[in-house]
Amino acid sequence: MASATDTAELPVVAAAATLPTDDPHPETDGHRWGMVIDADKCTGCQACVVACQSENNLALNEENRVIERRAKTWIRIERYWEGEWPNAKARFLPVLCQHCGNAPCETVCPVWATYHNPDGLNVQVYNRCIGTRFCANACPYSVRYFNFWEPEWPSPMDRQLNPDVTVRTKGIVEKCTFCIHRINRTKRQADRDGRPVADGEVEPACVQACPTTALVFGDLNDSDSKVSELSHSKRAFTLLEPLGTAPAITYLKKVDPSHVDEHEEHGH
Amino acid sequence: MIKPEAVGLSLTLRPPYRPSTIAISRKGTVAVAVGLLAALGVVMYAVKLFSWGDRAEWAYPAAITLFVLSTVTAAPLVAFASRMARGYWGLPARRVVELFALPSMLLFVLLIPILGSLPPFEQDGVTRANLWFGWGGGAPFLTDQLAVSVMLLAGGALMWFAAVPDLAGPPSRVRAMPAWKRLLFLNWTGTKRQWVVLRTSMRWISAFYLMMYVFVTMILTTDLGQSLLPGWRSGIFPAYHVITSFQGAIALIVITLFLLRRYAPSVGQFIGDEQAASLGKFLIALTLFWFYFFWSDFLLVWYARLPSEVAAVQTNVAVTYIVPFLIAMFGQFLIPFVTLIFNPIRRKLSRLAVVSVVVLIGLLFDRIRLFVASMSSENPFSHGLAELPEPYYPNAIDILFMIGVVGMVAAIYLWVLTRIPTPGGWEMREGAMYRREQKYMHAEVLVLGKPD
Amino acid sequence: MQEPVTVDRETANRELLDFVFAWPKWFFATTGLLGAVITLGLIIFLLLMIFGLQLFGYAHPVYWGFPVVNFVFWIGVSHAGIMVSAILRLAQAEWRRPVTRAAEVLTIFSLMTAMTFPIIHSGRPWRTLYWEFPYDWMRGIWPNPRSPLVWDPAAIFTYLTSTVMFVYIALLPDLALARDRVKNPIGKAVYGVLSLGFRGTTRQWRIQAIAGILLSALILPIFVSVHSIVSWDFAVTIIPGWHNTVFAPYFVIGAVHSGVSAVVTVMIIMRYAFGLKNFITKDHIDSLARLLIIVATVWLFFFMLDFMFGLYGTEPAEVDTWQRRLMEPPWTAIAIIFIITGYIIPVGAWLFRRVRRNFFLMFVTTILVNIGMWLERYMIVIPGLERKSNLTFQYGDYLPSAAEFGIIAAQLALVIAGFLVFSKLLPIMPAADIKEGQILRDEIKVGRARVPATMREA
Amino acid sequence: MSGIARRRFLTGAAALAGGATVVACAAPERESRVQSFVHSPEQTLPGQELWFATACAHSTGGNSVVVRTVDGRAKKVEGTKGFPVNLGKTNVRGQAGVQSLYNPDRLKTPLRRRGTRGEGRFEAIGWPEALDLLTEEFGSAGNPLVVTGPMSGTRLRVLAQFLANSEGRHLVYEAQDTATLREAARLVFGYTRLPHFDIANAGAVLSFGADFLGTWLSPVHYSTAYGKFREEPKRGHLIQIESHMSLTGANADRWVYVNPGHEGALALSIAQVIAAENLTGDDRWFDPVNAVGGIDALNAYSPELTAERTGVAPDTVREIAREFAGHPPALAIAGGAALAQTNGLDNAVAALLLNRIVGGTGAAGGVRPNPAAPAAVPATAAGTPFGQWGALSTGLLDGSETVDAAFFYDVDPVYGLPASTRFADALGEMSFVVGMGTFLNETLARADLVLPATHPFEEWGDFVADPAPDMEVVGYQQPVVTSWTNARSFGDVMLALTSELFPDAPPPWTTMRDAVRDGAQALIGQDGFDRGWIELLRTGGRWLEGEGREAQSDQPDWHIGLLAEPAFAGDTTEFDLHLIPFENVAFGAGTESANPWLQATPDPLTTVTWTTWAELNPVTAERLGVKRNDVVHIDTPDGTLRARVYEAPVVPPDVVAVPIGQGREFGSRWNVDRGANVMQTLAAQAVAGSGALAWGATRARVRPAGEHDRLPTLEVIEDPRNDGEAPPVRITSG
Ligand code: SF4
Ligand code: SF4
Ligand code: SF4
Ligand code: SF4
Repeated sequence: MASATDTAELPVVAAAATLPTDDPHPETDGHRWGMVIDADKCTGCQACVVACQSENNLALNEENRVIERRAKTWIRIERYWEGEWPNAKARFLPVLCQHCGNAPCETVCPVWATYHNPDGLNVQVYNRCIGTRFCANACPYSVRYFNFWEPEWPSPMDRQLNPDVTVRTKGIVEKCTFCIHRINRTKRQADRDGRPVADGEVEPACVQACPTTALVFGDLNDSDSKVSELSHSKRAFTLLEPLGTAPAITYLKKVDPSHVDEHEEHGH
Repeated sequence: MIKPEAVGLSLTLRPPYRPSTIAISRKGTVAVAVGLLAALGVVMYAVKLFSWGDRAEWAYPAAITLFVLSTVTAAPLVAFASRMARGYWGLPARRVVELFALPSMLLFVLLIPILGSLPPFEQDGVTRANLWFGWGGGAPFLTDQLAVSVMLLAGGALMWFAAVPDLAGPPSRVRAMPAWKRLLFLNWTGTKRQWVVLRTSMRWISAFYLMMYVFVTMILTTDLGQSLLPGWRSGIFPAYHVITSFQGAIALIVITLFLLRRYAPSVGQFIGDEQAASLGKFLIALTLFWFYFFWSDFLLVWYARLPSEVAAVQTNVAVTYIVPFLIAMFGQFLIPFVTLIFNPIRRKLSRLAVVSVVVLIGLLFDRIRLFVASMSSENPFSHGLAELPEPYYPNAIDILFMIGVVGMVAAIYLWVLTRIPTPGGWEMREGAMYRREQKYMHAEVLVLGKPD
Repeated sequence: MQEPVTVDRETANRELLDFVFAWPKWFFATTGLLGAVITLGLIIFLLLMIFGLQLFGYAHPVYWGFPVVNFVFWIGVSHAGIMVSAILRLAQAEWRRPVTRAAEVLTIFSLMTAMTFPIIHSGRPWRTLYWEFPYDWMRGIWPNPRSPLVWDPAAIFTYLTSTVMFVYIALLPDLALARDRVKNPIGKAVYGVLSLGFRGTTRQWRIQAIAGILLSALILPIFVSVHSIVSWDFAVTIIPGWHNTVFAPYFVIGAVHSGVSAVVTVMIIMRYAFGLKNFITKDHIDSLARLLIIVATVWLFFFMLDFMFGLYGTEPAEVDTWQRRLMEPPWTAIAIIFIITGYIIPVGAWLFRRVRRNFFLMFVTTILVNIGMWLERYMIVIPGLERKSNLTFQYGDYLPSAAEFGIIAAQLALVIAGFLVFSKLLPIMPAADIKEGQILRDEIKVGRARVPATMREA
Repeated sequence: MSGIARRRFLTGAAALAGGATVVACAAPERESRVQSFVHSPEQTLPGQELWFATACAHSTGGNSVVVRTVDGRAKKVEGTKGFPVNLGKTNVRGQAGVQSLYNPDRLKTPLRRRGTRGEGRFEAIGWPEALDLLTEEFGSAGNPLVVTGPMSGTRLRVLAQFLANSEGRHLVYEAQDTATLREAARLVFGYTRLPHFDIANAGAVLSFGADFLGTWLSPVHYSTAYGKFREEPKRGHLIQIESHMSLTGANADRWVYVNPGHEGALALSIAQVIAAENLTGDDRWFDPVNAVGGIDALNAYSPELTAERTGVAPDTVREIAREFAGHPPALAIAGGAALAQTNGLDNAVAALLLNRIVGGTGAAGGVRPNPAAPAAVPATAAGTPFGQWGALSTGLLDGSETVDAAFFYDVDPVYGLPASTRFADALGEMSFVVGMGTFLNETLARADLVLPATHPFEEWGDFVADPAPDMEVVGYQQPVVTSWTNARSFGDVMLALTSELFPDAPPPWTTMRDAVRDGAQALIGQDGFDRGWIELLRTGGRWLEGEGREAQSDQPDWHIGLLAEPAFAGDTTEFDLHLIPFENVAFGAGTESANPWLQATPDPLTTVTWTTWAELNPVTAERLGVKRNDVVHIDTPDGTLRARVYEAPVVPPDVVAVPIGQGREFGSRWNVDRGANVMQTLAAQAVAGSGALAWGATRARVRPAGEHDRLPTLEVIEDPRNDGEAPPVRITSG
């Protein structure tokens, strides 16, 4: 049997683009925000993780919550082992909401608490959410987290809370927003100034923090933007591509020089 | 409180029933016509064999073969259902449908080149999806043919066993036979023990035939269907095929009964609108089932939007084969559903027969859209379709081949119909015994016995 | 051979209504016990309101657990009533008569119980009611019709409504009977109002009968849709082990399997608890068991389809899910147990006429079926979430919590209590229907043999 | 001004209404009280955010950050754009700064000891009382001792005022001392300051144990450099040689295990290959080799001859040499456990020598000299090597040395020095001990007087980046919020103490703010100082590219013959594994463990949070009969600790690796009684020639404790399919 694990490498299925169902990327005159994550640059340093916690008022992940697997991080660095000692390697893969154009989480929500906004974001309306967790199940990337507890910050830690971001109550689902509050703020400012939003002007907290610039954010509708350019790299791939979720995040593969030679000859 | 139509008042067995082979009006004309069609089938089969092409060449033959499986081979199951439910309506029809076991045997022949044209499970280290875990030891050709043979033999056995009490004649005649012939006639002298054994074994063989039928459907639809069209992996598909086969079988039976009533009065005298009422009920139920099974399949693929699955469905439903699909949908669902909800249509054999023809046309196109799409698909080894294929159209040989197959089926059926007494004598007599008309209070009532 | 019931009409009336007017001691003991368990459930529910779903065993990324399993289970059981009443009625199976009411009542209470699960298990139950049901005309914010969780309430409510109507129509003559027999004036008044002035005129009988038949036919699509939609709660997603096109009929037939088995269990209990030896006979359970053999086999076929076509696509996560279901503890054990108790033991046993006609064995085997069917649902719902995609870093496992067990016990108690209270207030046997059956029963003599027969209007 | 430049991400102060005044220099006051619009302090507009540039709360290299404040509360930390050290970036610890600022368990008020020392019982007192006590004790003390962490700039000048007057001593406690590296840089290049390792422009980086992406020297700087290093199309090649896979090792293109202590021998082997194969293409390797003993001496280190010691196959050494020399400019660096050996200095020298051999010094992509620090803002005082701490401890315990009054600021030697040093007991011999810090710790808990220190976001200061990023960089620190505690800054307390004790020779400044402004004045001159000062605060500091670099010595001051064999505590039969303690990105050396975000930050490789774990190779674990989540005892000749096992295929089979940073008795609710302190179990051995602690030179054995306790990991469960054959998701391209 074909190795069951190679799916990501099998021929890309192009049919998604011709589905007569919803167009994954509806034409908007506005923005289509996207991200590029360069696995060759990500060192796994976790700066993005804490930056997101800090920016987005994520509750403390106490020890027992980690053990219970109820800790929340809107972005996480997945670590995969490759090979055995002494050739074992660690691979880091930052995973956050992919803001799928064909989001499996959106269709299942009974109350429209999660939907696609005109800027191409998968947004979560906390007030609507009734906590069925159907979306969290349906998301193949497992990036949606449920609030098992009322969040608490022992005083005066609550002083750190970002006033631009809601504190989520218990019983609802939350996830990466692409720092939508930063996007909106920048858009408003650009509006006031009567100019378009410039490339690189919006920086989500994780992108801002990432010391190696492994994360790049921008407008995919702007063909001159850095994200547009990088997303056409020959190292580009999307996560779980065969599922046809049409993510707004493009990954760039890690370069492994020990493999390059054999493959480059075959014109990979 | 009970609707009189449901009881089958039209069935009257007053004239003492004697089993006999039937007489068909204008027998000669029919025989010539059918014989010519059958000959066409044989010739076309030979033509195809000699001009052996690639797998796609066998796409339309595969479609008609699965059409035969869904109608002719499925028909004897109705006899089984009728026995199980001890339904009185089925009595005169049982033999009529059991006889389809013989033309079913064509399946074996038809499948030889079709299965032979299939690609291997593994090629260049890549495996295509299959139900045989990539087993090279004879799958799919030998396994499928083996399963088909076993099923066909069971069907044949069933037909024969049911007919033996009628064929055997008086005990003295059987006792006088040579040994091999006695064995063939099960040494039938009609002892009580023999009756018990006969009934029990018929029950078991019927159940076995049903299971084999389901199994064969599953493997054939997968080997000739899903496993060839990349991305098509639908768990419900074998069940869909079985359900639509029942629909096809009922339609075929309705048409057969109608023709027999029209052209073979020896059978026709026992066939009334009682049969139509019951078969019509089944047909509309199965029509609804068509929608249920199709929708269960389509909805989930469309909703989940897995590109590989969607592409497969676009091929055989939404884009490439949309025309045959629409014909199938109208034929198998919309037209029968809209017409059969009306009692006057459902309860009249002639009208029901017209609807049944529509159903069979729909079924044929259904098989075409499904199996032509898969048999003609280019790369069964890929994980999903990279682009939607063009429709694969039949050529003249394909069309003549399909007509010829129908001819062969008809010819074999007619032949056996004139050899085995129809309807089945002993069951008809038994039915009459368990049935009595009497008065209760002010009403005429029917008392129906249901033996264990 | 069938054993004809030998009671006269008066005895039948008395025996069938006996429990409505009697107050046996065990009734109080049982209701007390059930009440205690239900109270426990209410306490857990209260705690859930306060502390939230942390009390349950969910953890990233497995966000559904026991409550959803039980939701599916009880919806499944609820398919008994309609299967037995509507389908057997349309198929004119005579033996259905004593069974129908019990099956329908089981349907109502298991449906109502099942409906509590989606509410209990949601993060903000109070909003669940608010957002899902009363449409928000003011702000034009509607539920999302694309979500199976919106299809669910629609289907289930329709099913519940029609089942209640179905039961009520069948109840009318019995209510009238109760009204005529009850001594207590309040009871008389209540039964009087409920029986809608049914006096047994020909016209009334005719309307009652036609309504029943019409409802039988109308309810069938609803019956099929309910569990199909429940199955789509899972199958519409792309979760491995969930996304399989066979789910709808697989769930429906599984529901019938567990539902009809539950009916047999309940009937046997009733036979002894309510003293209905004259009405629930070996013939009935024999017929039901034969029906069950077919249902169970079809169910097994669909399970095989689910399994085979799960592996068929060789999707890594899908293969992992099946590997987990069949090869990894504790799922191996669960898989083996559910196949054995859901099919092999019961169906193997039912092939023997002696088993089919033995109340004790039928009681045991049908209980086994429902153990198996519960485990089957558990195995359908959980492992796919534990092996959700190729991102193996997010593989997880699920361990139910004590609170979940508590809720589940309470809901089992709720179904039993509902059933018990119903039978205390209203006749659980359709007296009129049974008497009709007795009238229509006849015999045909063929030689020396006597064949049971029924009378049909000519 | 373009629209973008006017964004809120303006570093430093925001331009306020009318743009008339640009104010950035004072924290909003009374921020926790409800304000009326009329009485709002200048900078606080309700709901309006302000960004203040200041020093990073936890940085090791000297990073500048901007802190977003809203309504007088610190909300978010981001790197100061353009600041040359961290280039607008931060790491986990920088991001977590606000959470240590608002940690409810901070020291909030001065405390006087109630119980016996080390018991941790205190009573709260006021500052006047505390200052009185301080004056009294230090006034009568003969030779006061001041212990601080690495410190630079004005603080150092303020402290000097006190030390000069009181004839006191200043010891610098470094949790991970840089003495060996500094000494090696001096021997190889003749530099007195830490040089600049130009990773960004290097073609190949060969690192011996230096976890520069995680914890080594200036990780944020090096990470930004790494981002450029990996930029396509040039994409540098990274080789990491170490005995325990660090974060940097995990990102290397080639990762090579070396037997602990033999890094120097391996480096010489690589040098030998470069020379023998003339991999530089010319003879530039000749002079440096000649200077350290010549080619014959080097030939004794040919790959074949060292293979057994280093555990690296000769072919691998050759490949490394070719990859290294084949991607110019090539850069060799050394750090971490490679230097924490008894022969660590030799290892460091041998490794750095490679730079001279490939000629990679001074030029872009190589080792570059840094400028000397400006006099007005002195550079970091070098750390006191471990040897001296041991001597102090012994002296105090045997009575040969006395300390009348000691002032510990922001350090925790009791926690960080091996138990065998007996520093806790030695502390007991000091007559009066003052501890100052933001949290209680093992040292402060033994003090007689505990003073709450302001958080870096609450005080004035400046700092000199060390190592400097290829230029002179002075960073400025300003309060971004008013302290919510009753804390004071170290500088202010020192100034108060000095002027109180020595009224005759008072310090020239009364507050730290004055002192810092004074230093700035010297730096930027008097002209237009007010504008310049505001600019300094807005941009985070001042830097001058390419000025006043240190000169490089002509030849290395070392000889191949000096390379010593490593010595280990614990014999190989009884203690069969090397114990390798390591810092992880979150807890560091244990100074940040009070912070719940950092506690919850998964260790990148193991994804463990909140506790101490023992990393074992699966093969070793199987041999020991333990598996993941099993509790084990790790015995060394000098102690024992408990940890839970984490098996990872990247851990060398001869090694047990344990993270530093947990196992505290005193601190906050988030770090007390959690995990174990591996530093306490180490043998007291020093690096020959630098005196630093040889923390990588202890051997250990692992015993199952028979208990089982689930590790808090982000990784959900062990991946059943991740058998090393085919990763489930292809992240790597070929
Ligand atoms: S990644 Fe998950 S949560 Fe995000 S849009 Fe896609 S399906 Fe939804
Ligand atoms: S958890 Fe909230 S967002 Fe998710 S499906 Fe349920 S209601 Fe919608
Ligand atoms: S984009 Fe914003 S919300 Fe999403 S992970 Fe990054 S910081 Fe968090
Ligand atoms: S901050 Fe950047 S380098 Fe660090 S883990 Fe996140 S993505 Fe990777």
